[in-house]
Amino acid sequence: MDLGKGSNKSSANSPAVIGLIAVITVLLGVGGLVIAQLTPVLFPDQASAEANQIDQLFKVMLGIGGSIFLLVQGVLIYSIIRYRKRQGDNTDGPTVHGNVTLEVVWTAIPAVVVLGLVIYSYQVWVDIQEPKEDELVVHVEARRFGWTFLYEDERLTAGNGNGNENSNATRFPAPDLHVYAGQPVRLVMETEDVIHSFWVPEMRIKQDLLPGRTTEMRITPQLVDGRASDEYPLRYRVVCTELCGSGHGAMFTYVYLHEDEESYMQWVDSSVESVLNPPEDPVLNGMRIMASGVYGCQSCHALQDSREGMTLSWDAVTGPSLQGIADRASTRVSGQPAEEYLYESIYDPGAYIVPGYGNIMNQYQFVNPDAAHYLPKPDAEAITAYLCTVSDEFTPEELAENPLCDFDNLLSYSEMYTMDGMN
Amino acid sequence: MATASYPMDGVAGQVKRPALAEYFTWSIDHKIIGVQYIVTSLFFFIIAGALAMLIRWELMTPEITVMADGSQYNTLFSIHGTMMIFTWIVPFWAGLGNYLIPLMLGAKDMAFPWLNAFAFWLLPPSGFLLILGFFIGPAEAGWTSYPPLSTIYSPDGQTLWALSIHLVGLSSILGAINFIVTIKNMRPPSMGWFQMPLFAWATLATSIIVVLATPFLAGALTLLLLDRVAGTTFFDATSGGDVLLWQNIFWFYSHPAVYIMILPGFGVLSEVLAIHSRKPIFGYRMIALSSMAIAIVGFTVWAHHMFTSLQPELRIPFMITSMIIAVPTGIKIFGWLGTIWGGRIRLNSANLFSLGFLSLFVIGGISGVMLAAVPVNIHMHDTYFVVSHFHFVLYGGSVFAIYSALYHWWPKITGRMLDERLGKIHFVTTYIGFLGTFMPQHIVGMQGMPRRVAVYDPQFQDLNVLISLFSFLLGISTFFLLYNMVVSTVAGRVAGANPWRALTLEWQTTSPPPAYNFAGEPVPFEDPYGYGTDASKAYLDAMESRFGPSPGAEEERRPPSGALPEPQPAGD
Amino acid sequence: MADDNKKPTSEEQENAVTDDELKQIAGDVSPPDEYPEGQADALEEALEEASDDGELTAVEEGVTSALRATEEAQDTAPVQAFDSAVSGIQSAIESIPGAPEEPQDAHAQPHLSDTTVLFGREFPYSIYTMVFFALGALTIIEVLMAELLASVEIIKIPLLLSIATAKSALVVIFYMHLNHDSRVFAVTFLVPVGIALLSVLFLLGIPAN
Amino acid sequence: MSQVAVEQHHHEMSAEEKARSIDNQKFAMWLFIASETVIFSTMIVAYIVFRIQEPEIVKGVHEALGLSGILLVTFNSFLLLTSSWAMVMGLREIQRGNRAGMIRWFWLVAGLGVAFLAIQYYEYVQMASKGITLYHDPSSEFAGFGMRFYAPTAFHGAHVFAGVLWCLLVMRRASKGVYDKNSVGVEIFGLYWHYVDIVWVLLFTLIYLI
Repeated sequence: MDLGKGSNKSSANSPAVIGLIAVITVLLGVGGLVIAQLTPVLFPDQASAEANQIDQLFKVMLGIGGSIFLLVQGVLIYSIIRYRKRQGDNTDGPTVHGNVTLEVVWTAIPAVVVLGLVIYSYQVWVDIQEPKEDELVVHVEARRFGWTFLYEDERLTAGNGNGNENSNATRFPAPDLHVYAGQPVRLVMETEDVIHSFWVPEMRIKQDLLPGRTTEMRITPQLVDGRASDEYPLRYRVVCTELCGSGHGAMFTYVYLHEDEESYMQWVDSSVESVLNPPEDPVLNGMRIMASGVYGCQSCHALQDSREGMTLSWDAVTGPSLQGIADRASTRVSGQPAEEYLYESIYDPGAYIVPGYGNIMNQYQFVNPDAAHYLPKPDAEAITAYLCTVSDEFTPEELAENPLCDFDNLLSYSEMYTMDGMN
Repeated sequence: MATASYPMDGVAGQVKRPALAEYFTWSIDHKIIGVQYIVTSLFFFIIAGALAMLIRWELMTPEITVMADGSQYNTLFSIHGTMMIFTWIVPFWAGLGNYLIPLMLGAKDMAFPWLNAFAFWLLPPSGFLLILGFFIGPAEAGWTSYPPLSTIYSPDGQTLWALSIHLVGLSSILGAINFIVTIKNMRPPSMGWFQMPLFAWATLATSIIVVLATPFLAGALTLLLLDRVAGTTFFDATSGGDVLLWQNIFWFYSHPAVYIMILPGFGVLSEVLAIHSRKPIFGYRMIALSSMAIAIVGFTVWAHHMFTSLQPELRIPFMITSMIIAVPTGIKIFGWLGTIWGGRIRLNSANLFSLGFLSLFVIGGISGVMLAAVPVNIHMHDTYFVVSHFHFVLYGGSVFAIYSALYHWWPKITGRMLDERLGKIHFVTTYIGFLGTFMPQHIVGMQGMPRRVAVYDPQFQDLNVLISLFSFLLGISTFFLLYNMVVSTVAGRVAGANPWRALTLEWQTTSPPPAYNFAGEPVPFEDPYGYGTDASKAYLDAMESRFGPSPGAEEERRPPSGALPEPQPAGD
Repeated sequence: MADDNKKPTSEEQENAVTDDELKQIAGDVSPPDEYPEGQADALEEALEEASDDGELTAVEEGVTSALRATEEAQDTAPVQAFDSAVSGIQSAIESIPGAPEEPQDAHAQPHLSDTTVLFGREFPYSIYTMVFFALGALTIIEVLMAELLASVEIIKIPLLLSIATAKSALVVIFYMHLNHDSRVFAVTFLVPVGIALLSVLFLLGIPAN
Repeated sequence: MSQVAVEQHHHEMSAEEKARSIDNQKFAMWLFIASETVIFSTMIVAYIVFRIQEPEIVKGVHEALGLSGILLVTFNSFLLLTSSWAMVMGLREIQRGNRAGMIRWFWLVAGLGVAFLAIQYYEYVQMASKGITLYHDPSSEFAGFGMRFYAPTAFHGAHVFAGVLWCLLVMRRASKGVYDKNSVGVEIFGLYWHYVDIVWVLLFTLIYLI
């Protein structure tokens, strides 16, 4: 490339030589283009408007980089083949010390290229960063090793039965992120413990969550090329990309990309509905609370369960699996009945540590609503009631006949564990 | 004062090495210390390499299968990274510099021999502390050790980790002060700044960075240790601290540290390519000055490691500086291409690794520019794309340069040649293993696999299995080198003073050099790369008549008809 | 680990060059002060010589012509400007002196003048004592200012910072002898101060939240 | 034509240049000082950030110290400044060949260093009694000040301590006549001592006055 520049200035060169250099230049350019066109196929879906821009920028850089790559490798391979030392040739090469013009050329051309890339990147960055109109605000809370998303909804007011009296009262929780095509989203993110980083590869956007700070990022989801209408909502992984401890790799959840507002609102409505009108049955209510992700149980525990229109599909590995927990609960600590074991495990996770796992679960406060980890007592009771029915050995009908826990007993136990500030 | 018992007479054709026991003593001879550094760092390289193999074994499945849990996996890559950086690449360059700089400058020793030994002996304890961490609850916060994970959430091994890095840091600073003083003050009067070998330039630039950047790490580690053991909260956001303070101070050091690891490699390349292509280095002054430019600009780019945590409006300035630093690097690469163009390229192991460096480093450089662009970075940050990028510059770059340096200067250090056939096998397996390991990592990174995970999306398993298989080849390839080194030390072909017919001063004495390096005052050939001139031929011939022919070079000078017998394999 | 490769015969050792002969050979070989002209020709010649058939490939011809063109372009203004800029840096570095010729003696008890001459008048105390008085006075002024201006931070802080800087400068210049010693020391001292200042300013610029 | 303008690189050194030429040990000491500057800067910046973010706490500390506290520290600063002066006077003596004179001055240097440390210790005790602790104590009204105060000052104190030991070593060697012909060994200790003094000049102003 550089060499071509110089030769054009020289009138002394034969047309054939100029032609050759032109051919090489064009070959390099075309080679770069080919590399740029082929490689981005390796990117995942473009599920956000930002993805288009970022991929385009990447493609441009890859094209330029590809040309440089071909130039360097070309010269290298050519030299190795052509100038390799022949057997018996003990002469030295020509004593050529350098060339100022070439120095200028290969300082200036990269500088100009780099400058161009800076300007282009800057434009893309400004575009991505720019606040959009009518952004949907979603609050993100991260903890080791999971995510909870909180959505604003005006139907929710303080004291509407979701139990939380604090600022989250007007928000409903979800373990997954739901967005729909064309609706810009602003994520307002906080972490409870260490640094995490929010990344959806298909949306190309990443932002760290820093202790003591609130960070923000913007996504504009879009329809994905080549996806049929019935494939929606598309499901992508949200992964943590900042090392956060033993469960870092397992710290992921999903983002659901709805095709349109209607489908998204259906999900919102059903979520709000379940917050406003929780099931009477404590078992089902416990399941609803867990499914909402509000306490982050899904972050560490695995559990597959579906009943009465609700499903839990968790596959985290950092904490002990909850699959069939009711069968084991009564035998974990000798002398402790199942319901007490389960309840105590929520109240004081360190009381009994399942072998092979660390003592990393949050210490929940049952009374003080201002506590960092507040879990109202009724919720704890409901969760315990639900967990008492999570059995592999018995069918729901059998459990109805012979429950594994005594629910009345549970209420009396729960009286024993109401002191706040127990540590 | 203890010095090595070298022969002073420097009789040709003989290899007189210091006794083995000297290497285990407090010696203040720079050549002993150089070898001590090199062997110690190789030892840690093997350990850290074994950890890498374990990492790749674990990653063949998307679940945790080999390790007990995620913590154990985190420990693996934390110690792998820390060891590779602080007890392998950095001290290796210190060792090579130690061995070569006084020789290249015609000096009898480093400026401060005692300090030199002290700096080395800080290294084994620090490596020992790192390993000790395994037994008392290891460090698992990665080599970057971001708080609060590394403070309130980490076991006691993290304290040992910090102490260990503190020691290495001190060792580097003392070593670097020594290098700067030696290079500035101990050249022969006739060797001006711009007649120094380029390796000396590279070491100078590296040392300046070490002196000015490593203290940032020392300061940050002091605060981290206080946080861990004294109950302070410099980095604890819940108690008035600031997590970004660590990231900033850490990268004040650790970005320049990238150049600490690669600049000596650039120096090696400038030596090896010129000597083995039998041509002067193309554009000496630009290659020398670009090292200094990199050292300076390298101080202004640190925050590109924080593109996803830094305030958005602060990211742009660092994008600009990070991209600008590609320019001096480009100058070097084009200069090297100019050097080999039209030369007599000897495809021996030393040169193969340098040419391999050139071809791989370009890829690392290009992906580096991509990562410097903020929008691309926020997709690629902390993914396998980044893992691939820095292995391309640190393995494809630094380690290839280290290999090249070993093949090139081994005859000088031990007096015996490394076996060429094994060397070529080593090169081919390393090159293929490397490409197979790290090329596909770009792809998994782009597609969505974050780094530092033992549990990953099962869709990436196929590629990860492929990567792991190639990485095992890469692991095995190292043994060709180790075997070669052992066999050569015992029974390699005798090298002679100057098997490569090189012009720089370290070759104008016996191999290995005698105590105090030169019998009498060395006479430098003042154009260190003046190959192809009559004067250089006369100088080399004169040197040959002084030290006797270099039998190690037989292969190089074999006439076409095959009049000489095949070169004798090692051991004969 | 005995090695029994051929030892040089006495004849060979007699034939070995002496230092003087070597100095003569190595004598005038410093690298060229400029890139000599006609390097493209030299390269072409060498390439022809090296190739099997004595001919250049098309690629080589192209490169060689390009090199010729670059040699022609060396007189143009931008190239000249670049070259003189680089040469400027180069001579700046070259001007850094090497080691003292006899390091032991160079510093044998330098008799630095320590009389104080201010405005053409000689003072009865040595410069060191004068500086000490100045340091004491500045410290007293500092404390006084800190107390008097306690509430006027906008004046107090810059004022105190400049006094502290002045005190440090006095120590560095007179007590640490930067006024007599090499400028290299001054650079060695000021560069890290600059780096530290820059990093401090940067960290101050980051909003806390 | 292009000029790789390399000046005649092995010319005779002028007298001026000889005076400015560089001694190995002195150069190494300056490089060490360069490193120290950067280490101190990390601790000082931690303090400055705190001073900017929590001016009230710092003001509270100053009030708690009171005028007597500030005067004590000022006196302590004087001790270090005086020791610097003694240091340079001692260096002058040995350069003039007066070994005994140098040792007399250096007794002053070491003594002032010890006095500085003693007063600093007394001050630490006072601080601790007011609830300014190294560890983070959320209940203290000065929460957060302690660690940012003790870290740089104690690090500096450690340097003074090392300096006192070095000073004693230099005196011992001087009494054996080591520096009679070449005083560089004394000079590099001087560089260290003055540098430690400079750091204190900055810390004093930043922490106690601003």
